[in-house]
Amino acid sequence: MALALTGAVALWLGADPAAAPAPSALAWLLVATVAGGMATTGRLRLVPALTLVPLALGLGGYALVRHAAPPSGPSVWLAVAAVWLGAWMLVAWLAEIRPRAPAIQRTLGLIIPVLFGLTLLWLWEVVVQGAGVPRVILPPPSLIAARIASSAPILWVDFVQTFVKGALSGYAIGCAAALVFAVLVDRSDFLRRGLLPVGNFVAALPIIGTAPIMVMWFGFDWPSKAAVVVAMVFFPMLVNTVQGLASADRMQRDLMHTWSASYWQDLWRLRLPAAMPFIFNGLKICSTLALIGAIVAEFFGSPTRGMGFRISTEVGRLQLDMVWAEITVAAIAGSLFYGVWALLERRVTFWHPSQRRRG
Amino acid sequence: MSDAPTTTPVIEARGLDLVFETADGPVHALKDVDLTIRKGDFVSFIGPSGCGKTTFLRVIADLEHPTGGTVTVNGMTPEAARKARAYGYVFQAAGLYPWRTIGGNIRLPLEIMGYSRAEQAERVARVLELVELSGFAKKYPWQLSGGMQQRASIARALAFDADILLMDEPFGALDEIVRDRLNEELLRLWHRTEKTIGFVTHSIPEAVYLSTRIVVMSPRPGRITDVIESPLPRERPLDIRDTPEFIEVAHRVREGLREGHGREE
Amino acid sequence: MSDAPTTTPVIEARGLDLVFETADGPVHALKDVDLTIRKGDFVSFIGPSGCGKTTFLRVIADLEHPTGGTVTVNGMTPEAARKARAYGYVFQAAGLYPWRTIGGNIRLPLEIMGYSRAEQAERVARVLELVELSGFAKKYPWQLSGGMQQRASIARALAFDADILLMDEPFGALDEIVRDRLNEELLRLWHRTEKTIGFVTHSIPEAVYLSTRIVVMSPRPGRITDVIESPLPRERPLDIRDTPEFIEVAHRVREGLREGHGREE
Amino acid sequence: MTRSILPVLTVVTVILAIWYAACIPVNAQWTRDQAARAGVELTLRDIVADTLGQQRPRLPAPHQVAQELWASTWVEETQGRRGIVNTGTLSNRSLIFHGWVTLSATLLGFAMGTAMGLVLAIGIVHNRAMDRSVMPWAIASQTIPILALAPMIIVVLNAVGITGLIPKAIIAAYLSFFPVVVGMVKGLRAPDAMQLDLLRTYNASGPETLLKLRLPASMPYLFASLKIGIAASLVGIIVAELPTGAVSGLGARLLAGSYFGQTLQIWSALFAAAIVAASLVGLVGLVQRITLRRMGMAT
Amino acid sequence: MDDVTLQLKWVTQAQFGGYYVALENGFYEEEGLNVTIRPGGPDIAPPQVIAGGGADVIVEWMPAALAAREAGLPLVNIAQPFASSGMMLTCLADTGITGPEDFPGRTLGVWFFGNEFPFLSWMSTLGIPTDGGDDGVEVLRQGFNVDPLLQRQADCISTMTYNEYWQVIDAGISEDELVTFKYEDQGVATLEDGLYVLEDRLEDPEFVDKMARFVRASMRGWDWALENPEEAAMIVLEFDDTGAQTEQHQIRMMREVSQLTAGSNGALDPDDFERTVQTLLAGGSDPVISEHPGDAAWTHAVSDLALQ
Ligand SMILES: Nc1ncnc2c1ncn2[C@@H]1O[C@H](COP(=O)(O)OP(=O)(O)OP(=O)(O)O)[C@@H](O)[C@H]1O
Ligand SMILES: Nc1ncnc2c1ncn2[C@@H]1O[C@H](COP(=O)(O)OP(=O)(O)OP(=O)(O)O)[C@@H](O)[C@H]1O
Ligand SMILES: Cc1ncc(C[n+]2csc(CCO)c2C)c(N)n1
Ligand SMILES: [Mg+2]
Ligand SMILES: [Mg+2]
Repeated sequence: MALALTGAVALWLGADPAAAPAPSALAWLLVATVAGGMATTGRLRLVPALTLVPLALGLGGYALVRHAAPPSGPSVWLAVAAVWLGAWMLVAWLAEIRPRAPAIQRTLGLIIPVLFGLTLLWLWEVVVQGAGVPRVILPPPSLIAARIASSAPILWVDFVQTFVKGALSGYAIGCAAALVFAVLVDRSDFLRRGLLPVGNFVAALPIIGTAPIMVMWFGFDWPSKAAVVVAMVFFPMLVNTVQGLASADRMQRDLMHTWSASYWQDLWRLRLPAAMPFIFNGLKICSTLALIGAIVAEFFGSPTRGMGFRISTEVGRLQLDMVWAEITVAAIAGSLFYGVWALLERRVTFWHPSQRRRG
Repeated sequence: MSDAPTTTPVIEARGLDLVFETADGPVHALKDVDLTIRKGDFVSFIGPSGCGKTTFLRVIADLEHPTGGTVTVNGMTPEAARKARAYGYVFQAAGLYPWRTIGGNIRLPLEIMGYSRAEQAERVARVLELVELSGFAKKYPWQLSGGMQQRASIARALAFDADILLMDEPFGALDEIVRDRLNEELLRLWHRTEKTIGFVTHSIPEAVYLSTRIVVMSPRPGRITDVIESPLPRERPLDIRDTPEFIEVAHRVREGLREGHGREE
Repeated sequence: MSDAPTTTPVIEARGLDLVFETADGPVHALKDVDLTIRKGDFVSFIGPSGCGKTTFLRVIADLEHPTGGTVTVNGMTPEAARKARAYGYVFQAAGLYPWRTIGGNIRLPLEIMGYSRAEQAERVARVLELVELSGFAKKYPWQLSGGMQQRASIARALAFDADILLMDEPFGALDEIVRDRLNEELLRLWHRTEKTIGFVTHSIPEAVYLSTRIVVMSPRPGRITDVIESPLPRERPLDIRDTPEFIEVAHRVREGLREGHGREE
Repeated sequence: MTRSILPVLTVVTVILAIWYAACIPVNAQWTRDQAARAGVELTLRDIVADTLGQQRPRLPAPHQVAQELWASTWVEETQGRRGIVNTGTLSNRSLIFHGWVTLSATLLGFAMGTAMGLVLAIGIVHNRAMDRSVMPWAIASQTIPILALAPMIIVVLNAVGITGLIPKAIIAAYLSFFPVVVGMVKGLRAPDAMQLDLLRTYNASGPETLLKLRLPASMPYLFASLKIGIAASLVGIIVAELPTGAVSGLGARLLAGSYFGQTLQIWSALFAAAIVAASLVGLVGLVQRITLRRMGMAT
Repeated sequence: MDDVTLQLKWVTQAQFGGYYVALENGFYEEEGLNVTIRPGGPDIAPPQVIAGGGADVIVEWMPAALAAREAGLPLVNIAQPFASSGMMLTCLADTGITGPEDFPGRTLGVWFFGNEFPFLSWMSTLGIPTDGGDDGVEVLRQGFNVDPLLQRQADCISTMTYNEYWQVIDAGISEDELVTFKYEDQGVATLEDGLYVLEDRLEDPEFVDKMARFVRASMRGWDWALENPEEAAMIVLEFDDTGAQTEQHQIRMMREVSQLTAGSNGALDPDDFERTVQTLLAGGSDPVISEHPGDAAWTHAVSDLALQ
């Protein structure tokens, strides 16, 4: 299917008269298409994949350089498409390798997303340079990297202010509160019927509206940001936990019933463990929400440091490279934070089918 | 045993009725069930599938609420009895918690009932031994074969001291040898502890070999068609199964079963 | 049957080995298993729980990959055979999809294999009849008793025409009467269709009654200890179970089993 | 349903009581300052009365919010100069108008986000290459503060000629696709080994496995995700309504209130947004109940 | 009819009364222009909008426009309807602040997003560090309203003479309870609300002509607004889609804005430009712009044509 699709695209491009001046790129696109089709549709075809991947990559790159002189035109885009396809093939091929050694497995798990990301970055660089996008709209990655290197101390101060103080504390409080609230709600039918709709309602207050109020109540510094984060993570955590606490199956619950387990025993030994996959879902979703919340909250008033402060200030100053430098830091911090939870999840819910089959 | 009747009724059902409401009409799972189980009885339930054996056990265990009639357990309501932890229950499917090892699963009721650490360890080891799973305490349920899981769930119900034991086809997935061995073990346990046992099985020899009374049920609506008092002595070596009394009782049970099936068609 | 050997090997295992890696060390589930099953054979597997019966069936079905040795099914790899939809499989637990009615569960393989609407309906009705669940097509799995669920899962495997039938303790949760009836039905089906059947059971009489060959296995590591060719004729009325040949074979199987258990201790 | 009324009323009453009680100390500072400026002595009773009726309270009293909500919906539409009664179109001063603008964009964004989340989740579960490469970047994408990008996205889209609902909806989709991906990846992987093995024995194709096993088995996860997704979509829309020129929608209304320190306007817009969000979540819950009942999974 | 899109710096309010008046009264139409006015908001950077092709002409403050020029976006001032600055710092009198010498150790609210340049220049001319500390000021990134002052979270906040100052008054604080520092009075005023376009587009005479007509009509609008502040305010109100503005506030704002536009015929005064540049260059170690932008940053080509 992938083959047919890419083939059709290639044919369509070929039929386009604009593509005529770039026969070489078109040819390589076709090569890449065929190879890509083979790598993705068939079983693992080691030899063709191994030889064709670097071929497509190299020649696609060559075609690009040759046609780079007029910085746009269909040939460049064709070459870009070819390189993209080649890179994707490589990723697909790497993903099919299932080495037994866990160390190699782990490095592969790292290499693949990095490779994919590098391709994305490369595409970004080429598109921004090739299409002449103004720097004040979207700077190329190379400029952003330079800015990160030159502004490290500022980035660090902002990171501490926003992530460590604002996001982390709000995340901890919000998730803990949602957990407790979910358990409370689960505990009594009266509370469930009464609190859950009200809780849903209150928690559905959009963060954007709460931010100025939080600034009014908790001041300009990080506590108001933490409060916004609390409001932001509460609802996803609550929904997931409530769902999770109800997820134990009939027989599992009946068993506890026959032992006449007390409420707390039932909670600790059945409901919470059974809810763990859901709770981790919530924790993971909230880990990214917390960072967004802390950053956005700074748009509504802040001291003169923090990632949100810097982003909005530098947008106004048209220093987009600094904006993206902050975004990069945010993305890395957020991904690491998420990764920690994903790791913990694997430890805690090893028994869940979604974790088990990949062992 | 039957010639020295103990008089305390442990479980007493009177005119029990249970109707499940389903999307396409009501299902009469139990109809007008009367039964008295006395202390120390070993009662087997046998009958075609879907005749309400599981449902009856669940009613006794307070997992299902009858729509008519009454049940008492130890003179209390099933709920009170459950709260007093009057029984252990072995479900028809193993129902182990996937996040706990086999040892952890067996320890679970002990933790809940507040046994000491040392006692827990000691009991877990003992019942694992009993069901021949000694080496498997640290494995997770999904790493065990079907029969091993079932044995683990039996061990879990035996780990604590309940006066009443309700077992729903506990030996269904076991081979004859293990089954015989566990039958003997169960009889020994029953002797020693004077427990009252409710036991669902599909095996006629097993029912006859184990029970002081055999309750034959028939489906649609689920009801009791025969209650057979066993004339066998309390001491039962395995070869009692070749005696004429045994064969006679087995025959009666088979007839009862066949009748239940006959009516169905 | 055994006196008129068909020569096509349908399933052929040579030096099969399977080791599970678990957190606390490897488990040798199958060791050096050699077995040839010919077309039209009815082969029963019997052995203590945990001896690798399920694992062996799963290897044949391409659900588990051996760590050593080879298997062929219809002369192909298990994978190719699976892709050719060569077999129906009845799992040890019913494994019905909870969101589908009984009818819907049985229809599932038919949908996947592209049977027409009319054909689907016709087949579902027929197999439900066969397992005596005709009135239950619209019920959900959790509204059925354990035995009924198991029968539904048997019906599911019988609904489509596979040459090979792999059944893992299909009748474990059924009472003797239904079991006898289904045993007869299975034999009739086998006669009529010349299917090749691999059948795991814990009941010695059942194994002897049904099979042309009985494979006795023993655990830790799981291996074949005995393969018994049945001298019984292909036509088998129920009362064949009282003939001396039958009792003789049953005895041999029991001995084999006991040995397997003995070694364990 | 009816069984819920009493508990909800109780909880609401308690909250209202706490809220009223909180208004007094929170707003009292201002009352005292004002009195000091005017040089008058205040009794406790005056203070209480004043704190519950200020023009720009730090914390408005519940009845003030209710009045404002009423005034900016029913009263505005029926009696206002621009109301629907007088002009035949919704008044741009009424929360009904702004609520509708936000709601329609939210639904569009939610639909886009859910579709994208589903497609990604399916790709991740079925394709190892996607599992390995896309997931980390989907995560990273969520750590990008969208508010910083929103103006750029809108500027760029406007330049390409895409205006109206779609730019907002794209931002909403960006926020709402992630909960769907995370939940559905787990949900699609929830079927146990035996359920999967069964389909393997039938040699079911990928799409068949998806349709007949993975999707049905993932329903509980799907609905948890959808609830979060739709709430996130609303947040996304409100965020996006700031840089679209802040002309209409509850987000614009909130912000406008906030430029001018109109606490009451903020709170009423906030409540309107919460009402929209809660009803959307409630709607998903309703669909969930119906679906699960249809699937025989509700007891 | 020629299409023109104008991107405002802030939300619809009397600050931009002239443009709305010109639109409502058909002045643009009379010049053969089909004008679309896009309101701004807290996160809209007009230079970014114009760079992305979302507008033909923008309303921007000169410091921000010059900074954008340094960042690589060649903006050119084509007209300057605002002759003087409306920026000031408003402090509560009871904090004891009487002059700039009292600032050290205080908390001041400042608008960022490109609007912080005048403040930073002022502080560096005063020699006061802005990164906290005992001898410096603590700077808050002020939000959209005057709450920080009312809630006493800041000792002083940034206000515009025509807008936020009156919000403070409306909140119930009397004028004698406030101390104000106008940037004009402090000698650090910078030019506000000018009209800017991209440099390369001025090479096209047709575009210059279009802009000339635009500026002419806009100035007509401003003149009309000067004479009819109440009607002008009502026109602005009519264009406010959020329905958040009040009549009283807009009328008052129109009056205050008139004082700032008075004295401008639309053409940029080169002396004011020079003064603004010098103020910005004066910014100590971290000046807003690092070098003089030169006269390419403004042109009289358009306003001359408009004023013929
Ligand atoms: N996924 C697994 N991981 C680890 N060990 C396993 C796994 N599956 C099975 N085993 C082990 O392999 C051995 C054989 O298991 P198998 O399920 O084949 O037994 P069986 O003969 O079917 O037993 P039963 O009659 O109880 O079903 C057992 O010791 C079991 O613990
Ligand atoms: N939750 C339920 N909802 C609706 N019907 C039910 C439910 N549980 C059981 N039933 C019905 O009640 C009847 C009795 O079921 P029960 O499980 O007691 O049978 P059983 O005697 O244990 O059978 P088996 O030997 O097969 O386990 C069956 O017809 C079954 O379909
Ligand atoms: C976030 C943000 N804060 C302040 C301003 C400054 N500002 C420039 S024009 C104007 C209108 C005055 O009433 C104001 C307040 C801004 N642009 N963005
Ligand atoms: Mg049952
Ligand atoms: Mg097995």
